[in-house]
Amino acid sequence: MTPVLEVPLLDVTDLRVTFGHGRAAREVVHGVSFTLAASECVAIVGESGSGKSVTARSLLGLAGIGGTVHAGRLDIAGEDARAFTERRWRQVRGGQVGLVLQDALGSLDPVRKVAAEITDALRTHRTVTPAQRPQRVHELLAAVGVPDPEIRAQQYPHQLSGGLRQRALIATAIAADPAVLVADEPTTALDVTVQAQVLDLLAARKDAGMALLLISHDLAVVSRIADRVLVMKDGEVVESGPGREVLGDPRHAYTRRLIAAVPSAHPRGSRLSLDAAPAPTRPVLSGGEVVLEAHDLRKVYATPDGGSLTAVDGVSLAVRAGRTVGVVGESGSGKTTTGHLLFGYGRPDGGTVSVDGRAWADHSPAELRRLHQRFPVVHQDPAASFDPRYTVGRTVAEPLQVAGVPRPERRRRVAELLGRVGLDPALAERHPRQLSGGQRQRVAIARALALEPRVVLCDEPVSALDVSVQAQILDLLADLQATLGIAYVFISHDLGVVRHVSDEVLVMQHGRVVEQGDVEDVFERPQHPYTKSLLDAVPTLDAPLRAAPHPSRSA
Amino acid sequence: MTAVRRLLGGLAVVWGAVTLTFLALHLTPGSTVDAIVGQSVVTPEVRAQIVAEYGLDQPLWIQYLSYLGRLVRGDLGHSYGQGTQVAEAIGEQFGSTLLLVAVGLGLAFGGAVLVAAATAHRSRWWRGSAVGAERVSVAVPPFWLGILLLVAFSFSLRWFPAIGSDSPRGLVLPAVALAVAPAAMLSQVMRHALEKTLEEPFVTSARARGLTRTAVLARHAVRHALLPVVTLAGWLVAAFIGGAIVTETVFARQGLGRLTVTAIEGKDFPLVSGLVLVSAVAYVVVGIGVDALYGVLDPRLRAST
Amino acid sequence: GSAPGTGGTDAGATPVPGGTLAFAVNRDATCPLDPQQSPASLTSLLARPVVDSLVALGPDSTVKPWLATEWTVSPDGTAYTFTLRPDVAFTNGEKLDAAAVKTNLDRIVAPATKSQAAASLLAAYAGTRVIDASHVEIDLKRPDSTLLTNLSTPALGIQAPGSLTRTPAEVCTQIVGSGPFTAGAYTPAKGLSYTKNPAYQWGPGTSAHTGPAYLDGITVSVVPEDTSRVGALSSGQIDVASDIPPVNVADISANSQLALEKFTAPGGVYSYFPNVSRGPFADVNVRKAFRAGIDWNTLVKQLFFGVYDAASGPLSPTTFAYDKQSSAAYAYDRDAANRLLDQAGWTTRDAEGFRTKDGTRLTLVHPFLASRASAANATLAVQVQAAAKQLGIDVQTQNVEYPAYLAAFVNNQYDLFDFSWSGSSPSVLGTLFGSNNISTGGKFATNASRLADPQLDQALSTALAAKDPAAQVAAYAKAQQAVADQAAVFPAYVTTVAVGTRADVHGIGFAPDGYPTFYDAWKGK
Amino acid sequence: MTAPTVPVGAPRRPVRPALLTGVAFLVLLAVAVIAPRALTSIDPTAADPLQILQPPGAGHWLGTDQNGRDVFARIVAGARPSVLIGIFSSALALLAGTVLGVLGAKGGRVGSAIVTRLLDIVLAVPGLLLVLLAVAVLGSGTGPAVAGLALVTTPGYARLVRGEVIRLRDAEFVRAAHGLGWTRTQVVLRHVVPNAMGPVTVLATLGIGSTIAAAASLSYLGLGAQEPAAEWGLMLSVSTAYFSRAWWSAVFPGIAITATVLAITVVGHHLQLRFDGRRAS
Ligand SMILES: Nc1ncnc2c1ncn2[C@@H]1O[C@H](COP(=O)(O)OP(=O)(O)OP(=O)(O)O)[C@@H](O)[C@H]1O
Ligand SMILES: Nc1ncnc2c1ncn2[C@@H]1O[C@H](COP(=O)(O)OP(=O)(O)OP(=O)(O)O)[C@@H](O)[C@H]1O
Ligand SMILES: [Mg+2]
Ligand SMILES: [Mg+2]
Repeated sequence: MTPVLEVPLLDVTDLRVTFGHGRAAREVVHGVSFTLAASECVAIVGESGSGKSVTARSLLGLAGIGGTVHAGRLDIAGEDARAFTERRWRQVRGGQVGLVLQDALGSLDPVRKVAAEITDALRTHRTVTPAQRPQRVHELLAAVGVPDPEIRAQQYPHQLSGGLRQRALIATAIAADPAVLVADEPTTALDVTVQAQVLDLLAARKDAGMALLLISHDLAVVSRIADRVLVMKDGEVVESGPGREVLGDPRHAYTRRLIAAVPSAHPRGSRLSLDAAPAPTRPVLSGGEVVLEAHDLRKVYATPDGGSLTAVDGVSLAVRAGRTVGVVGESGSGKTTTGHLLFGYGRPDGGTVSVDGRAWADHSPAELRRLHQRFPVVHQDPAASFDPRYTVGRTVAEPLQVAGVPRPERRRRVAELLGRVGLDPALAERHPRQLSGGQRQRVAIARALALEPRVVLCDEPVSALDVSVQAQILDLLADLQATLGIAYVFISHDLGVVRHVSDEVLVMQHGRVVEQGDVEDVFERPQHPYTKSLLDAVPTLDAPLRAAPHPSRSA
Repeated sequence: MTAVRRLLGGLAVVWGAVTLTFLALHLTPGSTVDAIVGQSVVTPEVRAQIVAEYGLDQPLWIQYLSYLGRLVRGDLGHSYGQGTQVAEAIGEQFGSTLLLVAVGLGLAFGGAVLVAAATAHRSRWWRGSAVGAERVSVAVPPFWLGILLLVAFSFSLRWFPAIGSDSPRGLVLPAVALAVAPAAMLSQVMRHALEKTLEEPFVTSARARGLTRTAVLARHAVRHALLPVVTLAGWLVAAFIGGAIVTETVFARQGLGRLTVTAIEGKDFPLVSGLVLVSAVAYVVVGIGVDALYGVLDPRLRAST
Repeated sequence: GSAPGTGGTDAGATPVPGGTLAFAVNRDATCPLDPQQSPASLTSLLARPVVDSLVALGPDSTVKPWLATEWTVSPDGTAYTFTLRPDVAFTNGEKLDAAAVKTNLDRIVAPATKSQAAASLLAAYAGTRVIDASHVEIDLKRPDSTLLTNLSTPALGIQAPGSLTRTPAEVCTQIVGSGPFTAGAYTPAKGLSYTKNPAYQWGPGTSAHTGPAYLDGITVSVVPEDTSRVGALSSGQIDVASDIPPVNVADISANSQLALEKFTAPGGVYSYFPNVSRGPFADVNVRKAFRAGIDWNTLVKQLFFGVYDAASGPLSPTTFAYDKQSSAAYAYDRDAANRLLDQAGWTTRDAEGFRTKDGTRLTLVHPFLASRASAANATLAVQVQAAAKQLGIDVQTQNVEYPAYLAAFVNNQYDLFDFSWSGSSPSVLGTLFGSNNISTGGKFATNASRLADPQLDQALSTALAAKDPAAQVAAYAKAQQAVADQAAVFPAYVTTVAVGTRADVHGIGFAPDGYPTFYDAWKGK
Repeated sequence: MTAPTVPVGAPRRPVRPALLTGVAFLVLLAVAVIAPRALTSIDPTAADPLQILQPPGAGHWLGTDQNGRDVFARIVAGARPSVLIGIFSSALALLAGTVLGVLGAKGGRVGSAIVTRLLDIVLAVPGLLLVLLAVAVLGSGTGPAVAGLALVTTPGYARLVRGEVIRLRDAEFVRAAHGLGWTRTQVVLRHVVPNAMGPVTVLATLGIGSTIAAAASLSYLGLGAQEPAAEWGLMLSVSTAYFSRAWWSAVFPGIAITATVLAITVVGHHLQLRFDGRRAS
């Protein structure tokens, strides 16, 4: 461990960040303190908006436009950063502290080559002579695990995959060999397999002596490499300590809630939100009749360059009343397309889908419209699925209006539906944009419930939400299924979530189903190598408890 | 492949503009010979010659085809108002307008870049005054601005000559009058793009590498801010050619703009058609140039990966 | 008539040779340089430095020698014999001889030339006879006392015969003559430049000096905007500006660095013409009412800032044979005007205060060519409309474009028309009021009032045939009286040419037609 | 203790006083258009040779012009033609643009290609030249000016409408509306059209301003309104000849045009901000 006498690379006490001036001033970070030494990894976790990114950026003097930073102590490598001039800050940035920004995909200039971005850092800090720069760029890219660095260096960001882009970004941050690397959500937006590789890379840098400040909202990610963890909520650190202790034995209620909310840690049917009422017992409907059935579905899209892309290829499945079918797979694997075909939006290029034994295609348009009302969709981004001009009440009432429910009756039903999804009926007067993400998703669910749905298509319904909110929504969906007997087709790229909610699961890759079956069978005894690799890559919370150097799936 | 498509598209636009003026010529009330002759006085023999040359006794579609045929051969017709070939009349005035438009474009562009870069993300007061000035600049009628400039800087202060197309000094006021409104538009667009770019994560990322504000502006932001401007290039060129009509009149400069006014007043249709054709070609050429420029500015838009 | 030599300030100072004069005109012309083709007065102006004429017309309407040293007229007035100067050379090297004169005159009347004005000056032309190299005889179909005057204009000037073999369009932009200057090519909307002809020794008898011109050259630019032209003059960018608007005259006069040359052109004045052939103006009382009911005098004084003189007859007072007696008919008398209108039966008024008769409003259609009108004439049109409204007359000013304007005139679709017609002799009376000059069958002719008065026609032909000036004066006086009796014109102001110059420019002259000449001009230091 | 802070940027908010002034001016303008007599009782066409070029003063607020007419009365009277030309040509362009835009978005490949080319052709000819062409074909006057200006501004609307319709066609909430069981027409009427009209209305507002300025240019070139009409562009065109003697007659109408366009711009941009704010969820 760190020798006691050595000066920490970062020493922060009572860091406060305020945005705006005068009456508009708002403090968003209220007194954060921590230290960071070489070869150490400190992680900051917390829900969205808790001030993690602002804290991180403040360490480079880049709190944000309109931000003011106060601190009892802000030492960088023993120097008081509060007295730094802008000039001195520029030396710190990249030179002493490297920053990997939260939005990996947007953090490289799309119009400049990768090499140019790395060279910027080399030039600014005069790390190597101009002649040596190309060589150094290649070395850096190789060091972060980019294959064919010579080729990649001359490419533009859009020509790289998400994982490569994240690596290139890390290369720009470590180009001038800073002692500290601040990595803000370096793995969000990456597929699980790539996520694991990037975490390995960071761990290797740490082992090589770099001090790492890791920021994430994902406890499982943090648990893999953090020595110490800070849990933030509303701009304050509510708990901190060695990772193992904080995650293994959370003291603060908020931390406990965060941990409990991670779905993969919990078996199907259990509650995710701690403050929720106990689950109603779920009627066993495993033998429910088949409502939707797809056979050998195919969908081909024309690509702009004149070719074609088979988005869905030979998918067959059946949805039974009151049951949940989960669909997992990485981005672009055809999950959404499958869902849409199943629900009768768009015609398949091959195969059939039938509702109660009769194909979608055999229904007249009027019948289809009526039928669709019983098969509603809940999207990932509920706000986008609401008419921006509509209030919450009008949004929820719209299906009722289509069905010809008279106005007073509608108002009563809207209140009832909002109550059912746990929203105050008074919210009906508001606009969806005035609600939080979780509330909006509840509105979308309320709208889906309006006309006694039989199957609801949930397309990544919780992917944009914080774990704690995510937990509430998943619980709500489970409750509704138990009480109303609704079936779900549940699409997600998050294996934990799918495992938690599904009875049956489809694993998709490149438009094909690689594995399909009972959720426990698939997750416990994966047959297909792709499923195995997916499951292997999932970071799980219990990793630090077992002090495993690499992630492994718990039994 | 895309270049060929682009060229064909451009040809289609030129063809459309030509057809438009052909239709305009034939929709004009009164006889077509009158429209071709405009207000100049010609003998019956000349009229007969025009009828023969343009095939005015033929069905409309044959007239149209022969009109296209002449255009393809580079024959834009005879301007009875100017007493010369249309191509010649336009050629004589082309250089002067090109110079004015080029200088105006340069001024507008340079001014807009400076103003936008100096005011993007700066204090509310500073930025607010720039926005105010830009809005006023866009709202001021250009001909009135030209007159005010003339009265102030030429008649009263005598810094610049009141008339004449030849001296560089004589170019200053017309170019300024022509450039003010487009420059204000441009700088609004550019500042918006700059500010959006400066909020992009890659800018924070670049600053986190220790780059100065100027370096960030120069290496990252300006290029992004140029993209929407390039999109406006076609519009800009059209706006400048249109603006030249008024500016050349106000400043008594020779050029295509004044030729246009003369042609319209004299109902000199062959000349008007020629001018429409020239501006359509300019628009298309600029469009093709812009497409090429896009690729240079934004690698994402280049054909293949 | 047209030789340089009228006026010029500082006549006492000693001319300094050298220097180039920058001159700005206010308009373009379609055929800017060949007056044999083009009727535009700008063409006369631009051709005059290049083209000499057989004779020159003095300010007192006397005819002086120029290219012809002397001439005789046959007793029946149909043959004019000229003796040419022997030493005259065109700037392309050709010599002036009788054949050159014949070539020019024959070209003017040839239909292929499509002459729009020059040919009408030779309406009586029968042919030219070359007697020998230096003697030439012009034969007429009938006597024409205006021939010598006409021969003095650039329109009948003698161009180098060799240059006339080019196409008419080429001659339009570049001409060759024997004058004190040679002209470069003309660029539309831009202008042209002249250089001195150093060999020039045959200046007109009306000029202040002989020998080559003082100026090395002249550059002419086209600046239609009045403010720009005046601005360029006051900032010293140009030396001479044509057509100074009345509003700027006072400023220029008051400016010690500038000078103003004013010239009141003889001939017609700027007038409004009633169309006597149709509508309300068919009634002479209505015409008289319109004439008396508008205070033309005050209008002219106010609108033109005292720069122009109000006219009191169809001819300007400086014209030969101007008749002062008939001018009394043009006095302002509002009450008389109203009485006349009442007499004419326009007694009732409608809701807007206009007079009516049998339910129809007293309406006059006035086509107006706003795009070509000077600012001053545009204001006059507005004021005439407003003044007529006070009389209860609805003048409908119709702003039309040139083709429609011309069509309305030719096809007799107007009640009121305004223009000025310059011409140095009282024969403009015939041009403006002769019954042979009424547009018919779609052909343009200049009698805007469409007056066909036998007495007037008689007086005009008497004047044309008379050789004795006194007899001419008497006949023209009769004609002017007839015009006044018929109220065939509402004269507004005497066409006045105002040219602004820098104070160091001297010797600018005016041709009798009213444009500036530069042969005697020079720039001081 | 304050640590060094990052550059302070301006929070962007519409400047209220400017907006208020803009609205106030537009109200005044509306009065001038609807009831000019409420602002002045002087006849804008009353020419008086004895009152020529009087400087601003008690009798004539803003002085008189070269015909002795009251400049203020003429500016008030000039509001109507200017504003009406702006409104009519914008309305015409809006109509044509909407039709073309919807065709371009919904007309399939062929329709879309034709509309795009058509718009390109119109855009390829400088606006003023097009207006002049319209004037050359139809003759000068208000009608041709309106038609020409509408022709010039149509592509802007068409492109916007087309973009909006395409955006909305693919918008999640429009798909959701289909899923709710509305028919196609119902979806278009209830969701697509109302949502598309917002930005289009904003553009139309701004368009009125630029059209007023363009119409003034036309009059300046002598191809728009004609004497003795009180129209701003014409007033400027005629009065510049008298600048040296009477600056007021050449300055105030210019200020009127500038202020009108400015007020419309300020209010239009405010609408745009509000609209964008509403759209950004
Ligand atoms: N430039 C800024 N101006 C004003 N407020 C800001 C700015 N940047 C961040 N904030 C506010 O500061 C608070 C903390 O934001 P921060 O980005 O640090 O959250 P976070 O914990 O990183 O959340 P996430 O997990 O979503 O990234 C938020 O309420 C945010 O709105
Ligand atoms: N309308 C369309 N036109 C062309 N290609 C499409 C279309 N919709 C989807 N695709 C393509 O089909 C493939 C599958 O898309 P789909 O949206 O079903 O994936 P997904 O598994 O839902 O991905 P994600 O997790 O990113 O939502 C992708 O490559 C996508 O680009
Ligand atoms: Mg963050
Ligand atoms: Mg999807």
